[in-house]
Amino acid sequence: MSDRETFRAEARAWLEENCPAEMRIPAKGDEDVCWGGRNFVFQSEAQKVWLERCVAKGYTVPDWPKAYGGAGLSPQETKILRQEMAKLGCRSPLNSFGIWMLGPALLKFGTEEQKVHYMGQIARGEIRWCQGYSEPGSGSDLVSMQTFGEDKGDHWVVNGQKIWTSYADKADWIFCLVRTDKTNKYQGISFLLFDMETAGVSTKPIKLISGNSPFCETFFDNVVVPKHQIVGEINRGWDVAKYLLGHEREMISGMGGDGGVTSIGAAMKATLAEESVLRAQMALFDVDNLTFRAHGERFMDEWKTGKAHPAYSNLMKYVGTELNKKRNELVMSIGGSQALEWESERANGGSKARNWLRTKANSIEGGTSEVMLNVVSKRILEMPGG
Amino acid sequence: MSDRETFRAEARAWLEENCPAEMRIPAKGDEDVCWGGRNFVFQSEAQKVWLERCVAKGYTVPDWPKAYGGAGLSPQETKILRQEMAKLGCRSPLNSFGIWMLGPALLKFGTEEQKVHYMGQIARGEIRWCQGYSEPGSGSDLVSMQTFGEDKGDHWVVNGQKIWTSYADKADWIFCLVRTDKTNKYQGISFLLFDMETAGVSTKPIKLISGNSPFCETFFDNVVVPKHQIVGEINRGWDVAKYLLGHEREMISGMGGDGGVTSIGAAMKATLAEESVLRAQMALFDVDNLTFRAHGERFMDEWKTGKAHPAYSNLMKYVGTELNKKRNELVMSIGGSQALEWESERANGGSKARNWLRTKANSIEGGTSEVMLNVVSKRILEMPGG
Amino acid sequence: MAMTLTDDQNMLRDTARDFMASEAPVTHFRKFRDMGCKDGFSHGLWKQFAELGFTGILIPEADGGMGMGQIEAGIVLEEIGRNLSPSPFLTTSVAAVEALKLADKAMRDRWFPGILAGETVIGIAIEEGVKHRPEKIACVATRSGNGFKLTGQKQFVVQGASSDMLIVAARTAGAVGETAGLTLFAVDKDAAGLSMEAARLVDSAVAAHVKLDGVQVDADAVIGEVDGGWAVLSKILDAGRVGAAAEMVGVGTGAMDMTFEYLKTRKQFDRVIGEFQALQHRAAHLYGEMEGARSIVLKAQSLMDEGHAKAELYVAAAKAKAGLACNLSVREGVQMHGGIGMTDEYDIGLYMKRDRSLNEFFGDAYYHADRVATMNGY
Amino acid sequence: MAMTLTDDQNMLRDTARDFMASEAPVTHFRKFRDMGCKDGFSHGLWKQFAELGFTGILIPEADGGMGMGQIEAGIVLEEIGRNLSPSPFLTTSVAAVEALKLADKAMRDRWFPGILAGETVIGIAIEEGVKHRPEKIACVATRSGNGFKLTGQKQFVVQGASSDMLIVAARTAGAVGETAGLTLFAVDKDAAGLSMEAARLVDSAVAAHVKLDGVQVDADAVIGEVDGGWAVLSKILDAGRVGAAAEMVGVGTGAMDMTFEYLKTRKQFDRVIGEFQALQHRAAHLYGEMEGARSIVLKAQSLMDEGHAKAELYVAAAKAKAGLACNLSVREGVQMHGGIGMTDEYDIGLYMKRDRSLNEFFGDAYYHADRVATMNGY
Repeated sequence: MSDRETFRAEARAWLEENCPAEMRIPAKGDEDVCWGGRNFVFQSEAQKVWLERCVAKGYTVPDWPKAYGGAGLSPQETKILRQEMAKLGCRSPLNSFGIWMLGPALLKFGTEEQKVHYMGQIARGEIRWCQGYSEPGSGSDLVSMQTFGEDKGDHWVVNGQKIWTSYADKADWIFCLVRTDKTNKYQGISFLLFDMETAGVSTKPIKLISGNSPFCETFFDNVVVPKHQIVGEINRGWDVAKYLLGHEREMISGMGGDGGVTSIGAAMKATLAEESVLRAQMALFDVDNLTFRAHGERFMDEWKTGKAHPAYSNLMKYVGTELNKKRNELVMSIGGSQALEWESERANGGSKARNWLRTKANSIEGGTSEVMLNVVSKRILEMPGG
Repeated sequence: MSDRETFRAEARAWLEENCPAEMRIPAKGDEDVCWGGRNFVFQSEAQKVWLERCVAKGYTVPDWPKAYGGAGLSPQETKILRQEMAKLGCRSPLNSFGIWMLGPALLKFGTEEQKVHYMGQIARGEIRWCQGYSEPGSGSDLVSMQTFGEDKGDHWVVNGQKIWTSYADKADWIFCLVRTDKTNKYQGISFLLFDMETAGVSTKPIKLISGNSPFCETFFDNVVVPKHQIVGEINRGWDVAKYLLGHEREMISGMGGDGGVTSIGAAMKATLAEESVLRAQMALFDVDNLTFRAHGERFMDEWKTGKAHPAYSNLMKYVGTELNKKRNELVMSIGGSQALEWESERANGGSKARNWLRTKANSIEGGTSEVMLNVVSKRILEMPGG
Repeated sequence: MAMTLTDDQNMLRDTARDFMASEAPVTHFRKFRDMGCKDGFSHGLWKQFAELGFTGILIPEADGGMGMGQIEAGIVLEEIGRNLSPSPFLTTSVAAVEALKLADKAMRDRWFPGILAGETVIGIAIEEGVKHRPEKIACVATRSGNGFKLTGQKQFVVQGASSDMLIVAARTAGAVGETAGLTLFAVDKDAAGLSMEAARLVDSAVAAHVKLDGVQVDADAVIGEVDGGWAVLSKILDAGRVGAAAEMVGVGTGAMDMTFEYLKTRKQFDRVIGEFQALQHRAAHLYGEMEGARSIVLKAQSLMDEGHAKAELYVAAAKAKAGLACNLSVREGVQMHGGIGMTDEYDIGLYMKRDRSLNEFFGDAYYHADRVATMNGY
Repeated sequence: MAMTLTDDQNMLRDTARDFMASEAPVTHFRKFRDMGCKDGFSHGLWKQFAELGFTGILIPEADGGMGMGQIEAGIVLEEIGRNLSPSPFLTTSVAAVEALKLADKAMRDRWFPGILAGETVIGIAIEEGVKHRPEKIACVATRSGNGFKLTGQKQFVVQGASSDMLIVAARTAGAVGETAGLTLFAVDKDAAGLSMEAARLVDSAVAAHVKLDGVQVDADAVIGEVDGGWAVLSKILDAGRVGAAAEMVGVGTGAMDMTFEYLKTRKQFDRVIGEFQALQHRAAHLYGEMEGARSIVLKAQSLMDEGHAKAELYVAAAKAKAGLACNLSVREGVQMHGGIGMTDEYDIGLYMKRDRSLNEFFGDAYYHADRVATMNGY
């Protein structure tokens, strides 16, 4: 047996022994997802056990080094583990902005102490993180941010306001862009970490058109942040942020749909048989959907081997999010009047309509489609001009 | 009987008596069209007779004043005449850039002498005109033109080069934008008229992707143009040109298709019955086509009563030309492999393919779609910025 | 007919525009939405509609109405759309009135006065599946006693649970899929065997699922001819479709104006975002689409008012085009607003929701494009 | 399989790219076009293809070929597309070879050497109408003597009149519209009763209208099984389609590169036009479409080479997507070039013409989108 086959067999055996049966059926909704953190309430004993076992094995973050809470798996082994989890239907033991976003940034820019401390907490699901980037009025123009950290020797005093902080009302800590030099637009921003329970931090959920409130406004009123809670150098937080935005884009570009190539048309066969023009739209969508899957596969293969242009994730983010919006327009069209229902049990509490509305943010958050097109045009196509 | 009914009956009677039978069957192609001019060779006696009778009646330009060769009809009467001509299938007695473009400009900017002289010649089909606007390198940026007329007291000496002069090789005279002041970009251009047989004028046809050569390059080498051959004031030719471009845009926006609402789908019923997705594209096109017809009707009604925004013809030009390109893409798709044939009699000498390629110029000539969108955005929507 | 509004029509538009903007602007909609109003609209506003004569705009003068046409109804609907004003106008004063105009005097006398007074609401019970398929009506009406017994179910009956009467399409002959053999009935809300379940929609309108469990109606409940209901239904459908299209012109224009205003004020990268050429071109394109939609809707209304043979073709094209253009407008609107466009606090998202409902009402753009193709002979 | 090219494939690409750019660039195409060449391609170039091993790229090693797969054939086709190089590669070395791989040894020995030597050209005679409908074959082959007698007509047989042999699909059983009952025949160009009329296409390729007037062929002219021709035909179609898609990736990329270069040099209103944001966004969008097309084509090729069950679905999607993206590329190309893009002197218009032919070849984007829908179960 090759090393890979051995690893696959071991992983499979471990999963079969350790993943509780309840954790092998798909999560029903956001409330079924384990986000961890100080205030997280497990929905079931199985959820808790599954997290604990994965933490012990390093499988919440399998590809992170063992020193920082991971299992130290190679990319190849990580892929095999994911495949085996998918085969058994295992739920993700832990969802976390810490894993997806802060972790990779720490790995690249953090000190050894920070990696051990913060990445360990993330891996163990102890601290739930949120991200403080956007500000009212800054939008796509991130560097125009105003939140200011005044230098007080061994600490900063931060004042200002963030917006679009995902689940800020549920997060324990925030990683946050703060202006620490007003004279330099790009090189005057620092990447700070601080506890959401620090005096002066408050949050206010934003109600969205989908009726949900995954985002908050977050206010800082003389918040004291010790100097050691910075990632990277003072005033060079933009480098960290840019790196991290790339990761976010990869994540969001994966949102082009159901993660697979299953056609939504098949499930709606009876409706489409009578709707010739709508069926044609669905057919053209499926061509684009199959294309995007293949495109994503090619991108990942090129990315891993260092052949992809560094700005290519911007293209994927643009294509994937626009596709997902289109998909949800079609889901609504095919769903007809039932998909319009907002509260009824028949329409699953309006899930189609709410999802449809939620996807409208895909091409705004994490860099708008317009910004993505600017970046592709300037950096990949090397078009002239400012 | 109302005045209108009386006029309709009279027009009908006149047409029935005067329009030869051969002139009541549709023209087969460009060679069947009467363009007039010094060197025009009539294709048939009927064509000649039809022109002469219309000239005598003022019906080549029915809505022009009688003094300038027209019949002095009101807009209402002109419309009725056109309707009756359409009913009988009468061909246009005379096609002419003089009628469509120069005439309206002369009517607004010309002296009385110019109107009588030049409009009369146009109305009688004696002089065929071409238009000298674009220059190599100027493209959409018309005012960057370089052709220069040096002031020699009672005349200019013109040197330079024009491009995209329609049928310049067949035209008798040209109306031409010439820079007469190098220090003022906009107010340094004059609108001159001169004979294409003047010493120093030469033309060279441009072969297009359609295989045809409706356009020429035109060269001016020390061409003498007397001062009285100017329309409008010296250095204010841009006003005339802008006015005329508006007319051109109206004309081109009418090219959104077959001038009517006949669906090309109906003729291709058998093909479309087997091509479900293509049929859907055709259906969506027909929605746009019906829309454009109604839009054009509304625009003309608002234009006539002074309610339309002065820049609205730019919008119509954009919509109409993009629609016509789309139409021809569909014609090619429905026509399949036969439409690809370039020379065969079966494919009518490649007429579908050649028309399709020809329409690609619609959104370039007379102001590109991009320029149209700029104008709509700035002038109608009043978007900010240069 | 000239494709411009007459002086009288312009006056009506000014009246409707001022009225909706002052009495039923988006804040009015929000108020009724946020109180979770079971009707989804204000009965007080409906009375005010009546005072201005709007409720009877299509009712013949002989019956006490204003005797106007689809253009005038559309003028009111456009302002409704622009302000998202919630009301039973489209279903009651447009679709139901067109049906009742074909009813006998007794029935007209029974229902028109209440509509004219802004007291009566009528629901249109046609749909039986999640997509619009009017010829697929399976609800049956069998002869019974002096009249008929209705059995079946209906969906997407907007304001159904708030209605005093439902116009129900049922099959008295023929097979599902045939246009012949349908009959339309006026069914009182209190009829035994009639039950409704209200469902709030994405745009906060309330639609009903209706059950007809052997509902007994008298012979005089028939609107039009027995077995000849398609003629009545066609009137309902054409009026409802062109009306929804007119409302979408209002929704799309409202969203567009709001968005263009935002482009002129919002700053990013030290520039007003309306200066960015990519957005300018999209704005100009959108403007062209909305202007086209406005034109085809006006054309369809004119042809209906003239009783022109091509009216049905143009109505289909108008519903399709208005749907596509309005949908583009709200999508561009949310995207160009960026993050705040996603918040419930801003109005643009409300326009997106309303567009979705109106697009679905009486057949979406794809359905009508298909009909255009069929009517065009392919 | 990783979705990146291997080192060997990259080497092949470099070879093909250098070769086409130096031996068969657009000037080469123009030369043969302008001389009104009756074949529409250069026999000398075809020999050069052979010298590099391209003509036998898909022929098994056992038969003297390179034994490579669709990815490798696609690499050559992309460079053909980028340079508009005229050759019988797609029909002969891709479509015909895939059919002949299923033939018996005698037939392989009869045709492969000529293909390997760059001496033989083979035409694919499938189409009978103006749109691609392979299951609608009406051309009949009736048993006669030792073999069959073929009667019918074929269209759009690219390079048919220059071919040494035609692969003809005919019906030996079943009804028009059925996939069963077809048989494929190798018909010699000199067969009695076979006549051809050549027609030059918009892209200067030459296609034939073929008449089969009782053409007698021996039993050993059958490729594959009698009545089981669909299996052979499917190979031809899949290879031809994915091949045309690969060529369109080349055409679209060539047009795109040319256009982007133009955007970076052409000045209007005192600015390089590539500075205009509206054009930048369209350029970036186009780039995304072409990159997507490149990806789905590679995916389809991989699946075919693996013999994967989903290959047919991906081939359909690839032909559709490559067609849509390449069409966008040439349309944007001509528009962004402005007036000069309309002239015969500039190359961009030639790309537009080639795109049109390739889009139509073996089914257009709409046809294949329809197949994707059907294969996806709706």
